[in-house]
Amino acid sequence: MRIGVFICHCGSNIGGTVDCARVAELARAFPDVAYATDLMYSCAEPGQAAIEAAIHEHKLDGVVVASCTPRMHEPTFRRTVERAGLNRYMFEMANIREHVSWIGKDKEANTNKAAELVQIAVEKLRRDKPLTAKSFDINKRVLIIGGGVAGIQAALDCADGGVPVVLVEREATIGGKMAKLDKTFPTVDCSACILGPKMVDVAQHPNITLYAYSEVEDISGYVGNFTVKIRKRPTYVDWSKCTGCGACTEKCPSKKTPDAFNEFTGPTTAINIAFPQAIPKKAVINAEHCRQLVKGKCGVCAKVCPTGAINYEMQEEIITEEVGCIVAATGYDLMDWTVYEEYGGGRYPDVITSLQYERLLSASGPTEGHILRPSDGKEPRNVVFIQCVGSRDRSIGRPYCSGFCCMYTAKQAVLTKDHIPDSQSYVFYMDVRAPGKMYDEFTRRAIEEYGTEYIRGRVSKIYPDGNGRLVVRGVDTLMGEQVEILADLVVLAVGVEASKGSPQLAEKLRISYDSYGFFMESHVKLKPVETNTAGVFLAGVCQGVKDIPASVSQGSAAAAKVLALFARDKLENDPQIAAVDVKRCVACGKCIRCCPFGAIKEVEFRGEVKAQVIETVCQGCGVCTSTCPQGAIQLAHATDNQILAEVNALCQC
Amino acid sequence: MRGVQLGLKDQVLNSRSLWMCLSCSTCSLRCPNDIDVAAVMETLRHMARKEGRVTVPKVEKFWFSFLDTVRRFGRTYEIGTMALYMLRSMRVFTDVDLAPAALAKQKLGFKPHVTPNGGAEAVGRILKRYEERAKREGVRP
Amino acid sequence: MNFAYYPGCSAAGSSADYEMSTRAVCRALKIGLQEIPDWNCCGSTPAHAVDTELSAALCVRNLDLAARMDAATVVTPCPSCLSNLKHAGKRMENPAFRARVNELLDNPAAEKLPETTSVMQAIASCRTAADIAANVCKPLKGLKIAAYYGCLMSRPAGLMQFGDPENPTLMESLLSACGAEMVDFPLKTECCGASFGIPERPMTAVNSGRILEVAANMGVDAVAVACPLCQMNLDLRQKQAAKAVNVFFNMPVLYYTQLMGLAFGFDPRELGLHKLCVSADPLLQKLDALRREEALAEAKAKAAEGGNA
Amino acid sequence: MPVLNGKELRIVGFLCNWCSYGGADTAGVARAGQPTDLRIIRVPCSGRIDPLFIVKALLNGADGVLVSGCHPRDCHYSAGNYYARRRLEVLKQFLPVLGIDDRRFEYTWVSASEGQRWQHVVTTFTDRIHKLGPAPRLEDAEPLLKIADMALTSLRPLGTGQNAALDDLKAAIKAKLPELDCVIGWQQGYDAAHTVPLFMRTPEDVDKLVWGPFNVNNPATYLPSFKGKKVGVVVKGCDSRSVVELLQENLIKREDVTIFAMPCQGTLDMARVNQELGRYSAIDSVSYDEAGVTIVADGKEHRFCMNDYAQGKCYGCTTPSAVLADTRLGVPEAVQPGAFTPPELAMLDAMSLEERLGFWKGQMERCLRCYACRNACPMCVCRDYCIAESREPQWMTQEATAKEKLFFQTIHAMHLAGRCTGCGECQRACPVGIPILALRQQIARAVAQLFDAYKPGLDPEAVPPLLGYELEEKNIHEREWK
Repeated sequence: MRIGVFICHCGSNIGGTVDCARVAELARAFPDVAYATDLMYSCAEPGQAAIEAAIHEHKLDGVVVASCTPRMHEPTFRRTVERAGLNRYMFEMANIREHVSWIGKDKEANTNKAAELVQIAVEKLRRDKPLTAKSFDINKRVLIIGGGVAGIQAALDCADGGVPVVLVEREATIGGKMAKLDKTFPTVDCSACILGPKMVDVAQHPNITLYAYSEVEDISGYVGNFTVKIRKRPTYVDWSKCTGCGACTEKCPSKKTPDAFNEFTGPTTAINIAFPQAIPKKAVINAEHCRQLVKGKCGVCAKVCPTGAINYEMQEEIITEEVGCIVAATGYDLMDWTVYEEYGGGRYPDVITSLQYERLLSASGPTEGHILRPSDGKEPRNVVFIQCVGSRDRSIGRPYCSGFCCMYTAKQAVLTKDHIPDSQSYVFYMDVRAPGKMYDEFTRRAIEEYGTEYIRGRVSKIYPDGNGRLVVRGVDTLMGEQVEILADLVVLAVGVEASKGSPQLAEKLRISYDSYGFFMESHVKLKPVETNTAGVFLAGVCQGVKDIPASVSQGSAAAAKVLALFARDKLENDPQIAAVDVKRCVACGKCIRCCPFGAIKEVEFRGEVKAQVIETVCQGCGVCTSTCPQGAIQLAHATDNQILAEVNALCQC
Repeated sequence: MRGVQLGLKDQVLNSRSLWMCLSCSTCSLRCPNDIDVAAVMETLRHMARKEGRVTVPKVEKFWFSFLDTVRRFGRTYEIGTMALYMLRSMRVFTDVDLAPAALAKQKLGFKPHVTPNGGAEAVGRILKRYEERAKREGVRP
Repeated sequence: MNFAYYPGCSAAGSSADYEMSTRAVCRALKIGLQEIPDWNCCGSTPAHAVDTELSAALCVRNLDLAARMDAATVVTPCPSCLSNLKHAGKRMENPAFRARVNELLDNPAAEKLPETTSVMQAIASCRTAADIAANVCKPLKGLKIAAYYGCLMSRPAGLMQFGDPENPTLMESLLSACGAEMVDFPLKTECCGASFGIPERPMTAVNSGRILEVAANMGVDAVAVACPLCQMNLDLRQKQAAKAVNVFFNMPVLYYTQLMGLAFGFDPRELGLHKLCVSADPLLQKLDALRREEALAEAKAKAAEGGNA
Repeated sequence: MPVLNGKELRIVGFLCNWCSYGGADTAGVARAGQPTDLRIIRVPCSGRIDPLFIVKALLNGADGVLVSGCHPRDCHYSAGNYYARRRLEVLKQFLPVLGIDDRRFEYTWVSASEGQRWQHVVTTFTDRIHKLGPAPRLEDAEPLLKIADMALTSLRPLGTGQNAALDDLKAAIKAKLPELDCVIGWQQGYDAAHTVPLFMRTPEDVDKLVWGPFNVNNPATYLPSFKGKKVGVVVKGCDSRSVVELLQENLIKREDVTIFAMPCQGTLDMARVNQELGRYSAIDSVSYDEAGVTIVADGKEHRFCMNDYAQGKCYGCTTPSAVLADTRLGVPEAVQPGAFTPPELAMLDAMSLEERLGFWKGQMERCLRCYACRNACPMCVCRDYCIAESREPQWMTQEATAKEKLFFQTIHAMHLAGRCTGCGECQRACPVGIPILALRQQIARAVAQLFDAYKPGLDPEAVPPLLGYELEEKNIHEREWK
């Protein structure tokens, strides 16, 4: 075997604390190494050209590159090696940057460690075998989870690209949090006006199948061939017949149903349509509050409904869809701010969240756009906005900034002045974050034109003064004094966390998530919409806090990834999968029992029972290889011998 | 806190707010970065007192009056504390308006309560050792 | 069930009524209080303001005595003593600190110092609401009470373990077990101005004034307190507080143990009610009036029942 | 190239590619300084790490081994780390019996975003290994040959089982014989004090059947080779557990096997009996009584009381009568299970780590590498493809060093994790009498502690613990990195 070893300087990143020339020199002495040199930038154009030239010149049949993490450039170098005519799996990498040069300054120890890492890479390469990928056909359909603005954008782009879309939305209507907003910053144009048309496009697009009021139950399979079980929750209304006329909502006797869409700012009826521009504009019955379903006697809506769409015996259905890849766009929820006992812990009716205030501002909200105090229904005169409630607060485990609260608070302050000209708004802030286009100018307008008083300081306590108003005690750090404001209404800019149920969904998607429930992208800077699981993409706040423009662009980005994936007819599978050595297998069945993907089955082979790997299902985890007592099943590119070679190289004392 | 961050030692140790602090630790409870502000204030007070920089002397005088009665009787003797405080701070009229009501309700007993079987002396020794150690370490008690 | 009892200096002087009512309530609930014979002052704010080791030395002497009485827990009514004793106990776990403190003491402190807890927590720990209700013979039904804990009782949260530092509810549960109607008092943990009544009176007056003002606005009959210093600032200094926020108050400020004592049927004098500056007599008259009405209503109901039985 | 300058020790790391390797990258990107000792081997998943890799490293000069995978529930392959958690915890509890300090091996979970946590893990683990210093090598260990005599206290009175219903058994076998290819039992061997396996095909064979303390062989060992044929087997309590274990791993079919069970009162430890008999030309007579056996060899009388000369496993036996049987003879005698440490294991527990290393050095030097222990083991089904003698994969070399032989014993023990019923055949078959059962007993103890007192061979439906997992392990908790 003739192996080429290339030690990369990576400029000074490696060269700074590792003597690359020395490592190359030591490498020449390793068995089967025919050529060893060091390069300034092996991943750059000249570097790769040098490797290809060396392969031809020295007739190499295996390459080891010692540079950065294989997680970043292994694919790059595999293509280089392939261009030079070698099998792309006759290649190994030694990580001498993140694991060596960047974590210590002791040049002698680093050089010695780098040499050893190169040695174990060479030992593994000497036992590598060429592998060829097999191709399998893909199911060119995409599942999009979450019908918020990011999901809608991704769905429209994919559908326009000719890919059939399955859009699953947990609530009764798509639109997500944006549909609940009255106006959007920085242009203060009406949220429903800019979102409505897109929602209608989704409803009318031939390529999009919409499952509203449904959740993803289970996902199995792998990129190109996902099988998804969707649970359609019972709406008790036959949507094929319902025309959305709303007759039932007027007549429904159960008027006290908590209205989740309006963030519980007002009651609604048990059967209702979330808001006028809802898509699908169909009625849904809230099972816990419908007298017919709870006590078994009422049936008013069934009598009133012109098309007889009401069906109390409706059961939930499980629908199975076959898709090729998945986009998660599940958005966010406001964190539970009642942990702040000092702000009343939810006991004071006039202390509300920003989303609730949006519903009060919205013409389709419970108060038809009039700002009224939840306690006594009067118009407030002093409105106090408090920023960073549950953001940038380590003491309750929410150290991150939620990104868009400063902007929507400025907008809400402007709208408050519009709705109630003689009102006075105060904003308690720590630092105003207005990074986008026309963002900071917008906050300046809120202060200068609309007279909003921005007070830099945290609010220490809110308490009722006994006769209906709220005393907000804080500090003005710029003045260095305590501040007390008698407020009629307090709006909290509540921090953001991933929407409820995100961790469970992440486990179904087999992607990792952080401690706040946000999904983990493949690379925070370079691959924000991809995940470590092939075929699963992200869009919107489910990946991290961001405002509407960023969510929309991520929707399009995810759609671009989907279209790129489906550009090819066939997908190549990863050849690093397990294979059974028929003669060694005694059919004890241990591998079949422990394979997480059920990718091994029993077959008849010359009258004897043997195990066999289903190539398209095997993901290459290797659990079977470490379970089989007689080593009959070996994971390609990570066989027992290859790993043992590395262990022996390190531990031969 | 900003002063401490910037290391403005003199400005911090000479500030009045050190002595106006009620040490009720509401600040530590509400700090979003989990800083024990109350402990910082307490330490600053100790540093200021040990370097003799007491910007509001009457507060310290009250403390010493309180501790003197504890040293003498093992337990506080309210009348004694008030008397010593008035002597030290020359603010003879403090709470005089409350005296009649307090006496009528037997809130202020004339007889000091002495810790029995040698307790008072033990407390006295504690405070004496504290002062000796403070002098040994060249620090104002 | 009995505890080592640390009364605190004010027990003999300014908060004698707190002492009398605490003992009465514990007697009624059969909770044994074994007073530490030669307990000494915990040093309160002045000691720990002067030096933490001095404050710890004073407190550890008491804990050491309690340890010698092999008491598992020391109980004290006053939050200031409670806070100092707990801090001392916690800091003594650090060997370097223990050595410095032992230098000040006659003899080194015992290895295992007993735990400290407040009387209120002790009652709650060994008696259920049912036990308390069982002892009630004159329910406080009809009385609107605001529970005021003061700032030291529940802070720092980790050490004091007194439930939610912002919104403790222990006094509410005890007094509602006695029939009182407890108001959700927002300023229950605001500081009353503590010992600054003497050196810096305006500060205490403003703080206490604000607390009394909100309580008055909520139309409560009395404020229940658990700390001698808060009681003094709210009751003895009520006129000064009134002047500071220029609102007239006539708000009785009782210890929660006095209210429980009343519910258990003790004579007001036994509970030291006569020692209050703002007299509690209107409160007592309202209570008797309520009870009389109730008795009347019951009699009428029985009569009506008797009529058609 | 074992170039290790003086400052470093040999620390080998096995990191899962998706999470922990990414976590090490994140630490590198953040320039989080770490000691340089660790060499990282990348594996696709922590589930891919065979515990034997770790033993191979520790026996061949590694001073410390660190394994890291994805946090439970985060695994890219959804369940790889659950299997790893069970296997690595069993390994960690097993190492001390070999004389390897279990603090030299640690496994943990680090996600790709936890750069700081990885820096803390590496620094803490490297400090710990430096405090422990270089690992003692098996080669330079002082062989310790003195074997303390094993304390033998039995959970139940042992006897010779002479009043067992042997004739009824013979009648039952003869009744079933026509429909069976053969029935396996014991017959007298070359003299009255030894038995050999008996394969009964004709009624005359059945008459040769014997029952008593000399029935030491485990007839279940032969069942896999009878696959496809109808076969009967006479079982003692421990043999029946081997049969159940074979059923559990579908190495035999339940309908092919007919089980005859008799209550057993204990079997003799033939190694110690022969040692006692010493050199003799012929056995004159063997007489049984309630408490033991009296053997007259060359005129010299030797008394073997069961309570002193039984096999180690019999003292702790809690299943004297078969766990599973078709025809059951005699009255099964109940045994109340008490806390019991098998004598071989108790002997090793009493030793310090250095003594154990020396002990195994001494024992392994006596090992002939004849593999009798493997061939006697009913659970060893790999037969010709055992990885001890293969080049694909090549776990061991054919050198006759103590290290390689001890490594084979670890392979056998780890392969038996959660499967070994403690029948003791491996130790009985060992020609030089090495107490290798202790290694299997240590694994069985660890499995029992970790998986709700799981004992192999009691329930054919049970899932062997190392082939399953729980999302939340009751007895395996993540160790804090202080």
